[in-house]
Amino acid sequence: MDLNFNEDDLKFRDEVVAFVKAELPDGVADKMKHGKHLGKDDIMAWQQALGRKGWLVNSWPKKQGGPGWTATQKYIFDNVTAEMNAPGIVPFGTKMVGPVIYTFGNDEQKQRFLPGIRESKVWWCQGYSEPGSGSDLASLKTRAVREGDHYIVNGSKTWTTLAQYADWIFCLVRTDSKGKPQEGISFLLIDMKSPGVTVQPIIMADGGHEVNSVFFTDVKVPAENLIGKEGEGWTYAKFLLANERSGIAAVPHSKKGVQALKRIAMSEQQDGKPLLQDPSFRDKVADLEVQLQALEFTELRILSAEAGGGAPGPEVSFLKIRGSEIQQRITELVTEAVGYYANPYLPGLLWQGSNEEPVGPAYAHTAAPRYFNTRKTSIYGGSNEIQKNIIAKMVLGL
Amino acid sequence: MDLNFNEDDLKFRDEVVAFVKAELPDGVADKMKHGKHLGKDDIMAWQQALGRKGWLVNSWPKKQGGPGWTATQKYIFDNVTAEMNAPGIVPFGTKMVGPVIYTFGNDEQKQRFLPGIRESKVWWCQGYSEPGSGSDLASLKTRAVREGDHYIVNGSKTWTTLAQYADWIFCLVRTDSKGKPQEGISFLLIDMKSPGVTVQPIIMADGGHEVNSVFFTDVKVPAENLIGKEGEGWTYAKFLLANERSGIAAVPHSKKGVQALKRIAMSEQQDGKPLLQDPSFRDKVADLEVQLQALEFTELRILSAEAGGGAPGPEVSFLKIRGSEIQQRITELVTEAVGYYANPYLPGLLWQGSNEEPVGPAYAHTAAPRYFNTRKTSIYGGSNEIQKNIIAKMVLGL
Amino acid sequence: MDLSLNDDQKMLKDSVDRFVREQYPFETRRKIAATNEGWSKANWAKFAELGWLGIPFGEDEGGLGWGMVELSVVMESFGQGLVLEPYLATVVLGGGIIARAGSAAQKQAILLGLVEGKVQLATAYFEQQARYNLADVKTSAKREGAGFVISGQKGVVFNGPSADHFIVAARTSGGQRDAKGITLFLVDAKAKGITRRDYPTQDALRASEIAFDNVAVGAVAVIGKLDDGLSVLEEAIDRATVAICAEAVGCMDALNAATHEYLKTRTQFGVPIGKFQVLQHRMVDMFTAAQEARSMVLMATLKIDDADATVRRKAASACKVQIGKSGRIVGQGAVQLHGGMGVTDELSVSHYFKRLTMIDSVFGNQQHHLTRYGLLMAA
Amino acid sequence: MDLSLNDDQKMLKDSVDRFVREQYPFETRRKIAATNEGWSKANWAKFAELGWLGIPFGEDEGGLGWGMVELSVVMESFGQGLVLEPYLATVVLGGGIIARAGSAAQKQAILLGLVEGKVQLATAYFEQQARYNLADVKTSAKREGAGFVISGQKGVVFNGPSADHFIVAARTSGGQRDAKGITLFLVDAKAKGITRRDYPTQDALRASEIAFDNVAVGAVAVIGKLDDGLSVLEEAIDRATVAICAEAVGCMDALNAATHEYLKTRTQFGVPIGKFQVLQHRMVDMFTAAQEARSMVLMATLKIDDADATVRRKAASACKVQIGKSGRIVGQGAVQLHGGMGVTDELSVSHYFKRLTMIDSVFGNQQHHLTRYGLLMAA
Repeated sequence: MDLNFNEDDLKFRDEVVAFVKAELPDGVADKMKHGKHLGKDDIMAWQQALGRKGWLVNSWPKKQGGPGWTATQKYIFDNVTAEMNAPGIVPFGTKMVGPVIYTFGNDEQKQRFLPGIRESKVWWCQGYSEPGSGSDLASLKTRAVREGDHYIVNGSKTWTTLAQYADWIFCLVRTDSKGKPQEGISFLLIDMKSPGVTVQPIIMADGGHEVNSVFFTDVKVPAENLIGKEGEGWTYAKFLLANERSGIAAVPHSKKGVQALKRIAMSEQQDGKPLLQDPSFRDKVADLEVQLQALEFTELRILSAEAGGGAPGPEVSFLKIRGSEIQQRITELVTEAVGYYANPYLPGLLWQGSNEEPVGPAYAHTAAPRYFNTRKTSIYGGSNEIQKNIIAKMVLGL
Repeated sequence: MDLNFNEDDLKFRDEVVAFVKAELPDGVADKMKHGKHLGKDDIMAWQQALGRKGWLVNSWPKKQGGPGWTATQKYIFDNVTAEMNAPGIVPFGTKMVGPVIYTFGNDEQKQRFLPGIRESKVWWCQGYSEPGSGSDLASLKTRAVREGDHYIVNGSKTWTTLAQYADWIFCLVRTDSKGKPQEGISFLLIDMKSPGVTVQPIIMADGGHEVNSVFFTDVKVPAENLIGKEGEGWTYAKFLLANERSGIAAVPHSKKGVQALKRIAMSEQQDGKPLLQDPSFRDKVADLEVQLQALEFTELRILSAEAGGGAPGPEVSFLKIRGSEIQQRITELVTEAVGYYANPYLPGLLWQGSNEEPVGPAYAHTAAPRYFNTRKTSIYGGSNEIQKNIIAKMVLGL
Repeated sequence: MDLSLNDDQKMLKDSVDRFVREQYPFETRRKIAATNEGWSKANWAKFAELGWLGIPFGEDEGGLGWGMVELSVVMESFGQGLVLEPYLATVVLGGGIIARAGSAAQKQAILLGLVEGKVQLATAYFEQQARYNLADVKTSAKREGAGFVISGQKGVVFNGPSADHFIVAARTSGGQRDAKGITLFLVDAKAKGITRRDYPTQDALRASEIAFDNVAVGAVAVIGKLDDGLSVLEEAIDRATVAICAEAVGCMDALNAATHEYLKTRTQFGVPIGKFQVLQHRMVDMFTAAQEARSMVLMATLKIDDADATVRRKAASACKVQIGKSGRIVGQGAVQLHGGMGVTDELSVSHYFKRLTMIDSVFGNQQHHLTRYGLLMAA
Repeated sequence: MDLSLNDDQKMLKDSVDRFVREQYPFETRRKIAATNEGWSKANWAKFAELGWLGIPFGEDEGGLGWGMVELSVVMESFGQGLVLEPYLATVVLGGGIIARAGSAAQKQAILLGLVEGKVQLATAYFEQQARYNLADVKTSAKREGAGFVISGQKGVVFNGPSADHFIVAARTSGGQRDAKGITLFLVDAKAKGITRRDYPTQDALRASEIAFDNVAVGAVAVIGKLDDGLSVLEEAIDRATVAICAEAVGCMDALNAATHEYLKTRTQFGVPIGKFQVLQHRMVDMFTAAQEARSMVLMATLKIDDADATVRRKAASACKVQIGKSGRIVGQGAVQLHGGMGVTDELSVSHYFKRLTMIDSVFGNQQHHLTRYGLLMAA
């Protein structure tokens, strides 16, 4: 057993640091550092740089254009980039539809779609949830009816993250309504520019626009956009979910969050002393840091089990549970730390990147909106209740 | 709205204080104060004094020999007696079987059994749970077969509190195994001296003996000991449970517990200062005191709703839930407060009332045993999970 | 001991409940929030007409001579509807300070108009470095001739944009965090040397950052005794704390009702989600938390007038601790049980959640009051 | 980075697991607990024979020259079986102090015999007024001629009744809570002036209150440097903390296994109680808590030898915080899910719960280590 990096790992870390220094625009790093809203261009600039370096799809196998990193290298990359305020990689192409395409797609589909994902030239979004199908995803109703060499798609999807930027959407659609709900679901790729596709913003509690409703009215989709076999979509969706969970603990992201919390608690004053020196508040931050370390080492144990040939399996569901709880706790404590200055709501600063003066300390106005927004992390991607059901069933066999 | 006592209430309070001063043996008060084990005589001496005064069955209606107190008087009595270290009244006769007898029993049964309860001459215990029937009480299997003017009872009961002291036991028995499990249950009074009744101690985690298994082998029970109608026992049992819940919050008892906790935390030293001045520990005690106050005023609201004609109803289930959680938290914090001196186990001092010197501070050796023992409060009388099911069903209609 | 409302109080509760139910549906509230003032003058006139603005004031001040029980009744109903009108800032806090410590002249000048709905107040006590320590006051009031000149910065002054007068806590002697040496001043909002930055809050109220640059006031501007403003301010804020806690109870009941309804109507896996035991028990916890909050508001409402300041302080702090705790359980639970819908702007759920969150941050948060209670308890 | 056991470590784990499985069923453990010593000499001889007593000691001390990883492996398996033999007191803590700071003569005198199973140790550091502050030492060692005389009271000295030697922390200079001026002494348990009161603990171990009344020792009794005992003691206790945390992980796994089994076999309302979603989710929380505890023991095991004392201290404290938290979740949960049976002496469940509870109280409880971690974090 050994926690230290070997020489190659240390070399690799230097390479990552050098790359981020060279390729990450200062403006983007600065927005990340201050919790400001990122635009599409900010994200694309960084992801395309990663694409040129061959590091964007870093969880893909070598033969699909992945860098073939070890678990340790992946750990180093995720931590260094987060530490240096690089944006996280948008998962819809790289972690979700990409692996589905190279695993279940045909050669024509691979040649057509994978390069755009590897190079971040094409923005993908995910068409899973529907108004009536949240936790019970299999009950989805969006229909795709085969007509000749096309499908005609009707229905709607919801909670579609950043659909407003998307070129393509991968959808679970119902091609057959007989049998169990899981049967008769197919996995379809749809060009967002197709006639009949409309995107409607959903405004979140913090006033921001990151998710959408997507409506499909008689949308004509070429049959060659079907992945794998008709009616096998549920299998591909489960495969995708398993993939998605890697990194879902968001440990590097939360490490930055705890750093920021401590900075804020050092600058907030109480009776002339830093808030972080108040024993009650210090207890809470210390406890949070311990929670985060427990999550980090749980993730490391799972990774090393994987590397050692052991399958990770559904225990990773608790990486999702604890990861989301910790992200929520960080924002809750930042909100507690800023006290009265959690109240001012400054949408200009938050969303339009205006240059108006903040009210109170510069870090304060994002505290409450982030706290409100982060409540979503225990809901999306399978609510924490669903995750616990999964562990109870798959791990504990109850 | 007014929190203050009127003049009559103040007079009554003085009367209670004077009574306790006169009638509560010092030895008993002292054992209570130091959390020592009470013997049967200790309890009987106090309860018979209350009986002589007419205050023992203080929740009974006047016509059954109750004192006809107002809710405020009951509140005063409970708080003053607890404050002055009087033992709590054993509920099996006074709160459980007594009300069942005067509500559903015949005149002969009332004349026969109620005086012994009012005067605490007879010790009752409760025969409900069985090894296979815990939360699912209705699945009980102890059989009572009618033969002429007797029932022949076979089976076993468990968790029977203080059965080792009991003269009589009231039992739920199965007189009919057809139909729904709730049907065919009858409510039977059994003399513990009957041939075929055997009591076997159950030793608890703290090493103490307070509960038992009771076995019935061909026990002959006169038919006149049946309460109400055969097969109606479940109705009487539910009536009894509703009664039992009054006072289940144990607020006066917990007030004493919090007082003791604060005394201990003032005498425990950390870096030469009282532990209670450590902000982290002080936070925990303060939070506990707030929880207890919330429970007390919730109980008061329910009592005054009752007095105002509003029915208390199943919301009182959360008096049980919060009451038990608070009792458990008190013992947990006392154990935390005494630190290393939670470790010594001194059964002589704990159970045999020996005069050996305690190890460390005199209050320390009872801390952990009480913490272990108090875990039962969220299990017995319907586990807290069952209580939440009740609220979900009866109050929220889910 | 009697914990039930009397007939007048029941009538008051009915009328405020009816107003909220009939005049304050969520979409109306959304429209009011979007206006420039952020509250409705028409509603305020109605409050005056119904006598609600006069509840805590004596007859000779044009009020009804009622007290904390009635204020809690009003605030709880307002919480049910997320009412935006500045009742807390003007009637409870600002009006409360004038009523308790103001001179006859000040009462005449302010309260009569206030009760008629013509006067708005805001209390400028918070400063950035002070966190929740009311004694931490840098803003200074220096004698000049017969009067004073006030200079300093005040933050997050609720109802600042609409206020006709500010009540300003300023230091007339002593060091930055001394209890002694703080004086309260009644200052015309249009006085020379005052500059405001107005903004909306997370929960759609309005507040201001206010800079006082050598603002000259006369000796008559002093509220109560010179150098003795802290005790007046602290008591008024303890009362306002109970009032905002009562509002929070209304918010919690509304959230629980909405969540309860959602559990019964939202179906997944072919059944209402309220059939899932884990969600049932979470709802029970939310229900219990709201019950406890209600109990503590009752406790504090009945103890806030206690002659012993320690009883009053402990009551207000214990109540605020409970509201912080219960508000989190109910607010976070309601969002979680509503799933994705709970985090949207569309549903009222997120707005109640935001209000409960901000309530925790005002007048001292859960931790501040837990510490304050603990120090009084261990003393 | 490599987090897997090597082959030697796997073999060690297999052999300790086998011992616990085959030689330490619960009823055997109950019998051992009821003996006068409270542990089995036969088992101890077996530990010696299998080399387990020599794990942390160098070859020239008759040991295997292994480290914290191997100690954690042994302690975790011992936790699975609630092993009573004083491995922690003698090998990890007492032996650890001698191995790190002892003179060549002391190592000769103690460790060779210890590894052979002939020597038992107990470390007398705790005093009633000290709570968890290792620097709070009243017991004094005054120079007398070439040696010292030790006087004072030590409390809750684990393995005190069986120890051949005590390691005693005594003040040779400085004030009661000064870090400087504490010296460790190696004292013969039969030395004149020592009186013991022995007792069992809640979790069936044995401990003593020990009074030192002018106990005379030679200069050779000093362990390490005069006045510099605290750093040695603190580091040894940090290592012992990780070891006891590893034991706790074994306890938690055993409790979770028992509870898991009970959920599948106990039926109520016609189904295994494990079908109830609320109990499922509580079991998931217990399972998660045990996973986190295992992760933190791994973390601390790998950081405990770090050259930077701050890294070591934070690792030990973070680990103990997690074990306190997880132990409570798993212990209380196991009792609750077992219902009435969980609070009886008959089932092993209550005994694991008692051990986990006492583990929290030893070497500093969750709060002590949270504060210690926080101070290092905020420094």
